[in-house]
Amino acid sequence: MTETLLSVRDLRVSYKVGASRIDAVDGASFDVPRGTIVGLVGESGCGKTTIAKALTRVIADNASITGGQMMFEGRDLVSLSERQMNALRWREIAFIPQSAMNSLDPVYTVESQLNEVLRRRGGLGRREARKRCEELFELVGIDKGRLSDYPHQFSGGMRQRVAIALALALNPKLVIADEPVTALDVIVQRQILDQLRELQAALGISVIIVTHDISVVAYICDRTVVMYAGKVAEAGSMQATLTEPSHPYTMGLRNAFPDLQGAASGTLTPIEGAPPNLAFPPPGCRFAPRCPFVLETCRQVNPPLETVGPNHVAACHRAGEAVELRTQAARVDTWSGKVLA
Amino acid sequence: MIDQFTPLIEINAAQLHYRVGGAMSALRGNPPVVKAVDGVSIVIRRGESVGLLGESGCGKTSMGRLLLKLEDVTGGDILFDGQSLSTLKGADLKRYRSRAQFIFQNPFDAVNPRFTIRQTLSEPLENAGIPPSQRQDKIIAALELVRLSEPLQYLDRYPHQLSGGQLQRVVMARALILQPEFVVADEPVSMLDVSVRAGVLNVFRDVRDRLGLTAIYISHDLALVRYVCERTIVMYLGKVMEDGPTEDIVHEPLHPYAKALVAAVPVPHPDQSHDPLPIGRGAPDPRNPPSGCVFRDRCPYAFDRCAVEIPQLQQAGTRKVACHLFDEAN
Amino acid sequence: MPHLKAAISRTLQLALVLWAVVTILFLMFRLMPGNPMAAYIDPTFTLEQQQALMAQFGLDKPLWEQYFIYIGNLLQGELGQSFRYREPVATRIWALLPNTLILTFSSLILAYTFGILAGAYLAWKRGGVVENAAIPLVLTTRAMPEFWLGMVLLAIFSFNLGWFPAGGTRPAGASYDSLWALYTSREFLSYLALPALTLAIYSQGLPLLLMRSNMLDVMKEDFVTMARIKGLSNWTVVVRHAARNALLPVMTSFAIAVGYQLQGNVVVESVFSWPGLGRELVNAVSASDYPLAQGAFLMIAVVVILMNLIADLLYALLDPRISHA
Amino acid sequence: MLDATIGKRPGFVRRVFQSLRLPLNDPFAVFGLSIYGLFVLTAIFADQIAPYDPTEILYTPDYMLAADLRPGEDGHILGTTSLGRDIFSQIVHGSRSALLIGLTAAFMVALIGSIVGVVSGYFRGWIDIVLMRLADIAFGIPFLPFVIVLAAFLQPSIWNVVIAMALVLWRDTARVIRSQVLTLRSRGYVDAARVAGSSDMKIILRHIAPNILPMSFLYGSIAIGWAILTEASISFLGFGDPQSISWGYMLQDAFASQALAKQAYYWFVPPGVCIILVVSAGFFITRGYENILFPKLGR
Repeated sequence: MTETLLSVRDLRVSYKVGASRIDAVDGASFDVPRGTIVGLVGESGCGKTTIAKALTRVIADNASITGGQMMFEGRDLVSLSERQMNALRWREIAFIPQSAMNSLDPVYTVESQLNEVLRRRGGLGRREARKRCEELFELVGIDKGRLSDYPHQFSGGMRQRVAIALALALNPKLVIADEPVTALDVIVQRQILDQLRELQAALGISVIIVTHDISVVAYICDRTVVMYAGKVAEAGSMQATLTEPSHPYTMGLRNAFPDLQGAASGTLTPIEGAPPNLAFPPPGCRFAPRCPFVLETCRQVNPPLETVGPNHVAACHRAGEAVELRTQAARVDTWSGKVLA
Repeated sequence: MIDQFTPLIEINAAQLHYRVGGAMSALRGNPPVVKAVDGVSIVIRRGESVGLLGESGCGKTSMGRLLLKLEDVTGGDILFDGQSLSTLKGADLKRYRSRAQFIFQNPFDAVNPRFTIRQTLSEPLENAGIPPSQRQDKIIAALELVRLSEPLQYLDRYPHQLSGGQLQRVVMARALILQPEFVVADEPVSMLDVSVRAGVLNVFRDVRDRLGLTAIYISHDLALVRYVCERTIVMYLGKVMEDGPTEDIVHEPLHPYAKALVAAVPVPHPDQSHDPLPIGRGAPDPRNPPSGCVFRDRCPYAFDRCAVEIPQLQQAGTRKVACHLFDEAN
Repeated sequence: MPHLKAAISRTLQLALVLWAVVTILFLMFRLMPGNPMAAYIDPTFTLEQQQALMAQFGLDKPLWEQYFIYIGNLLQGELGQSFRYREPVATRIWALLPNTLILTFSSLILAYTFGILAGAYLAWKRGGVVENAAIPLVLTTRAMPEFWLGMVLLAIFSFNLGWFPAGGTRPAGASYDSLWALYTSREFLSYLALPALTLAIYSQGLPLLLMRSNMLDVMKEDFVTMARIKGLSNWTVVVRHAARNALLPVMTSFAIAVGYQLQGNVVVESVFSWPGLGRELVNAVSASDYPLAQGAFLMIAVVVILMNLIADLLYALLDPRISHA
Repeated sequence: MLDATIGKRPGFVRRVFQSLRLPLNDPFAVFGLSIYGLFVLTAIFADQIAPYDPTEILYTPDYMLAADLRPGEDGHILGTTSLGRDIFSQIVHGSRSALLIGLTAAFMVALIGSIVGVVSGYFRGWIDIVLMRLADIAFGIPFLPFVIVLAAFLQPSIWNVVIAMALVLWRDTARVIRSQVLTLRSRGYVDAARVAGSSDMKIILRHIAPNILPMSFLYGSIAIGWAILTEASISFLGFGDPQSISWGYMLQDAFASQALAKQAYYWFVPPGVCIILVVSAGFFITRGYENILFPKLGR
């Protein structure tokens, strides 16, 4: 039942900045099972968006995939020729961008942009394409009379629906959504997430949602991949990672969010410090400088991803003590700057 | 001492209407107008913390700019300590500038990138006539207030050498350096990374309590507002929809819009309701708001009266609500 | 129809500008040193002619009254009498305008066709050797005095190689039934070639640089990245998306360029003895033929302002963000 | 003062220089700046460099008019004109009027344009409307015809070009600077300065001007080119200053003296090349600036 659609192993993506090389993604591994929504969560600069782009192999001019595999239905996307990769783009892997405003061409109508994909990439005839356009608009709940409108004539939420329609046009197996609701107001945000979930379940596709917001993950995802400074810190089912986190970073993130359902008088706890500069990453665990549970080995040896539960992995030397650390992490003074032994 | 219950700020039917389009469109008559703030009345007591909550385009940021006299009202009036802001000039304006301060949304935009932290923090001191010899001490004190450890090391750095969290603390230090009575914070953590947000919020809360500040916290996020404010004002398309104690609004919102807003707030828990929101699809269009109640086109409870009559803010229990559903109650 | 309103308001604005320019012109010619009547009356005119003109332009009246008479005359297309040609200025100018326009448009169409293609190509192949050589070259052509370029081309292709005639629009003594017959004759092309080429070489830099930098900007836009993620062909990405968007401002710059070119024509027409408005202006000023100079100046200004308006309207028309607001 | 801190403050000149942000790492810009340097030196030391008075009518050793000599003949590096004047000396002296016109016109254009742009963009409202309508009018005036008409009414002088540029060409600079100021004005730190109690004047001097200065300089260097080209055109058309030797005057002289038919390339090519060098130097510097000011345009 949990057949794997995509399996990323030791993925490494590097940017050339001046003379130096920055590994924005430094050996990331995770799986996307068929028919699930996977949340790729982390702060800015953790490499989550780079992974999303790398999966389409359309990356910045100064970036390159320098290692690892991306096994998609038995094919390694890293080693496919550009021609083979292009054949696969959008037909099997589609993309929903953060800002639909900037990602729709302003000078063409929405229908013309849907048509472009349907006819040039899907091989549909004029009449079939028209029918499919109407179908897609119905699917995402926009009046088909608006097909002939230009992108700027839609509101932010509507544009995001157009972007979803566009992504679903060729019935892809995997849809990558890069911060799909970040630019939207809470109400529209919720409506778009509902729609995504509904369509995903109805069509049985897999979705990767890239986000900085744990709430989005909690609302919609089946699985979570937590990233920190170019590496996967923890990955597992959404339930497990959020209720029983095994990496101190995940534990810290949970404390840092205000919670409308929680008690009123709670105090939020920040994680002191800032993520490391990836041009000069610390030698051991990348979270070590901010971790309240740091050990001497943490500063020297990079912890590998290890199984901590069913389908649940974490990259922490003290993952075995997770139960104890979780209780400590819930206390405010644990994080108050003084790093404990 | 000062009576804690005297209002510090009285906003009386404040309006901020923008003309869109060039000067020529004004000559043609009936120019298109955006009502960023449209008849807002709020009274804020000394020492109160008020959250201005709403989606983009609801007028919350414009409200903040009016309060800081970065814009002038196009109608109505705002009184600060009994004095009208629109007629403030010269020395009075200067005094006001040291009493009311602003914390900006994007710290990287709020400081001049060519200025060192010292230069940035000196500017308000200079304008207040603090002699150069006393400035460094005040700067250090302000930086300590916002809990930047070892403040000396930051003085001669440039903004790009600081992280977002550190810079936002500098922005807060600048706002606090003249010991104001009143602070408006416009989404001060929305540009920051999740792991450092809590730190900035905590500093804000602590400093406010310690200095006894009157504070307005502008945000689209009810969870954040709840963390810092005891009172919340929900705005929609330039108008106040609901105004009352934050906990009451969180637990039992009255206005249909507030209901939808509360239901939509994301929570970081696996177990949560996935019920559809009690609101229609679509988005507010500030240029073409509906007649009557501006929310009626998305409101599931709208009835005939909503289209013809603009609902006025009226008392409903602990709160004030602008909705015809509560008309009978009075 | 909000854009119709905007178009009307812009038209009114520019009508106001035209009025201001007309007023400036009036003041310049009336307040110049010397006899204020010299603007309209040549001492060699017969006494009757002089009196007729005095009456027509109200030259014996106070300045403000003269101003209204002047505006009234303008509105009727009355520009006065040329000293040299002894014929109405308007007639003379209408006769010269086609020559100037055909030179301007032929050179600009040449320049824009080349500039747009070359600019798009340079943006596509950015960072290469071609670009490093081409950009300084293009900047150099922008730095050339147009008339000097014309001189060099004349010296080489006309005086040395003898491929093209040295000036004018037609062989000596040749006559044509109509302007149309002239413009479609083969000889005309050989007369047009050098001046048009001169102006085209100078003008191609603007569309080229504009197209290139717009393309480079657009190529960084999200929708271009998205087009790649969609697996569209490179050609589709570059032409259908990048070039189409980059072209917008270049097209509107064409109208502005017509206005600029008209000013540049003043010198180039002189080098090639091209009987156009610019050369006429120079000759009129040299010969103190003030009515003619005034008329030629006004005509050029009208075209410049008209082209500014067309540029604005074109932009609104071509950009769906404005036309479908 | 511009600087908020006491203690170590760099000299005013140095600070202005720094805020110009000269593009010294762009090879084109450095090339442009060196041409400017060479050009200025030539203008200053013209009397020392030029072997003859540029207006002196020269004679060969056998007392013949030294007319139409080819380059190298009788020691004339670039030959002589039909009137027997030394072309090289004219080229050298031509740099003087070019420098004079270029710098003064550029200064006027940059100054007027910047002030109008800053005032218009910062204060907005009716003053903005008035100034921008004035700019519209300036855009409606055909520049070169305007200079010609002006030159016809005023005494022939090289200042006509400067006056005309000051009257008309500020428009481009003003518009660009205005839109730049509008952007700057919406930056948070300008609001922050207002909230901190800074006066408009202080905000303009401290927060706006340093960001505008490179832009003014950029438009100034474009204006240098425009001024030299305009002066050349005007002189070529015969409306120039007959007293001063300029490159445009030389070209007119050559054109009127049948230099084209005589195939005297040594006569009319060098002045053109000089103009191109100086004007393109401005463009190259501009390009270097654009990479600094608008990094998005970069390759």
